[in-house]
Amino acid sequence: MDFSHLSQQEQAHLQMVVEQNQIKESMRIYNTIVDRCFTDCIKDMTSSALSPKENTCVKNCVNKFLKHSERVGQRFTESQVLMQQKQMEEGMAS
Amino acid sequence: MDFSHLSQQEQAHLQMVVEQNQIKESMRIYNTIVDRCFTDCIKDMTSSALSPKENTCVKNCVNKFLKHSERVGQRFTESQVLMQQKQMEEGMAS
Amino acid sequence: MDFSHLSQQEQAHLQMVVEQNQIKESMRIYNTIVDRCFTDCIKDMTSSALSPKENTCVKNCVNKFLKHSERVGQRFTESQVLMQQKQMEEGMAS
Amino acid sequence: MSFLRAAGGQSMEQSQMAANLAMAEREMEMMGDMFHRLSQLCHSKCISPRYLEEHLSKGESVCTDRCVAKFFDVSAMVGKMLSDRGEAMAAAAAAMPQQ
Amino acid sequence: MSFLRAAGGQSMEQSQMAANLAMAEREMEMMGDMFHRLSQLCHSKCISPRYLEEHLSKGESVCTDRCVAKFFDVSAMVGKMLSDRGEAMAAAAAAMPQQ
Amino acid sequence: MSFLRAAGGQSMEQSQMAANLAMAEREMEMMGDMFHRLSQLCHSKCISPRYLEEHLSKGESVCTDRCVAKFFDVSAMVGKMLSDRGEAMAAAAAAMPQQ
Repeated sequence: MDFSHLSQQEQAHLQMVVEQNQIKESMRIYNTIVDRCFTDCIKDMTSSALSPKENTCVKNCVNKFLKHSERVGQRFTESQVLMQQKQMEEGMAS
Repeated sequence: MDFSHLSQQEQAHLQMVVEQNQIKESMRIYNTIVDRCFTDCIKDMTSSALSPKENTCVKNCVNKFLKHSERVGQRFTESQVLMQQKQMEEGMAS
Repeated sequence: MDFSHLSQQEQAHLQMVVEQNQIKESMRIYNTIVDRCFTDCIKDMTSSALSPKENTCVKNCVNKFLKHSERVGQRFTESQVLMQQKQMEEGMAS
Repeated sequence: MSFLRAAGGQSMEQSQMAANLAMAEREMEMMGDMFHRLSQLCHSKCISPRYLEEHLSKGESVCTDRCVAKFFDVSAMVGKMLSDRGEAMAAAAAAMPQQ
Repeated sequence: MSFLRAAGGQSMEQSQMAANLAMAEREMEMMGDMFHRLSQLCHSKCISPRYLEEHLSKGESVCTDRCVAKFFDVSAMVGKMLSDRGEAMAAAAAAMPQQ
Repeated sequence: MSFLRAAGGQSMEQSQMAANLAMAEREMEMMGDMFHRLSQLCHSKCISPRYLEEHLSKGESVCTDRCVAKFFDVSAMVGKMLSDRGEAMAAAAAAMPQQ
């Protein structure tokens, strides 16, 4: 996203909004990870304590989730850049 | 819904809200279709390009989704009308 | 949550927010129950009327859902209390 | 609702108006949410995920009609059960932690 | 928060008050969301979808208790892992319960 | 957007500014939602739920890359179909009850 067309005051305000957004985004990631890893790793309800196996599963699940998100993020950003270039070229051509 | 009890100014404002709502609704439909058709049609990850089969599947999925929504909408509206008539009759009877 | 640090005016406002929250919460519970019980109990689409079996299933589903929520709520509250005690003790110790 | 805010002092009618609008807006939003849930549920119940065809089959169409009817029946039934319990419902809300 | 807006010039105490309220509101909303997710997850794990009975069976009750305990354990574990890494992530974890 | 409200009379530039900001905010939110959906869909398609390992396997990595590419293709395709139907889309919105 390119925000250079915004005024300085707008950018300052946007800064604040961006920060609030990041908190909300972090909360969403946290909740998504807990839901996903709880669903996939907690299968055994014969005890109220996490078994060593469940423990390992959750650890791997969290780490794998973050690595996966990171990779999706890289590809996502690349795609965005490509699309903007394409739009600019089309803008030039017309 | 019957909005005849609202003032003219209220109806003008409501008009604007309705329009914003339609944009949000369109976004929701778009996202729902992409999620549904991606989930149901994209099975093969041996290539990064859509196969002809996936392509056809997505096309059919989108069209079928819209036809289904339309049908649900018709039945939904009929039910609403029926319920309102029933409420009015009950209102009369009492 | 402890709101004793809020002023009286704040607590009055909070009261209102809490009430609005309860309405939203009730709507969420209602929708969640309908979605869950419809999904689990309605299997037969050879008629547009609920069968006696579906009827019983929905009734049990609703009652069981509420009992389950209540139990989760009890455990949830206990956990919160325990955590707060732990935090206070840690606060004392430091 | 910016135009309401612009309108200087809040007279009696104005706050009534604001309340009316807020209710109409909420009603509209609830209708949209309900339609979305209904569509999703009946799609899952009635539409085959193979998509060999772009039209609704006869079976899918009939299924959809019945699905909508049953959805409203279940909604009404759940609504009645919850309002009959009145207090139990309040209890459900009270089970909600920390009010 | 209309009453705050009504209150003419924003004094120091008033903006502090607004911040307090906003935080209390957010906390309440977060609690509600968490309870909703927890209930959904434990319903899926513990309640048989056949509904032959309206009461919780002994097995379902015990399962529910353990499910809640495990949910909090997993939440705490994930929170700790996230706050151990990265600062941006830490903000999220700090906002979370189980501080 | 409290600072906008504070700014007395709404001049032309100020309302333009508010519109710019609102659009930028909405764009940011939409991006976040899209990334979330994309991640969820590709996690379901590519990540084995057994978690024997904390690293992405070669297969999971390649699958993720292709998944993202296909998601954008499907999104573009659906977007084009909906805008080609223009009116049909309006119809879809009109199917929305009672506006």
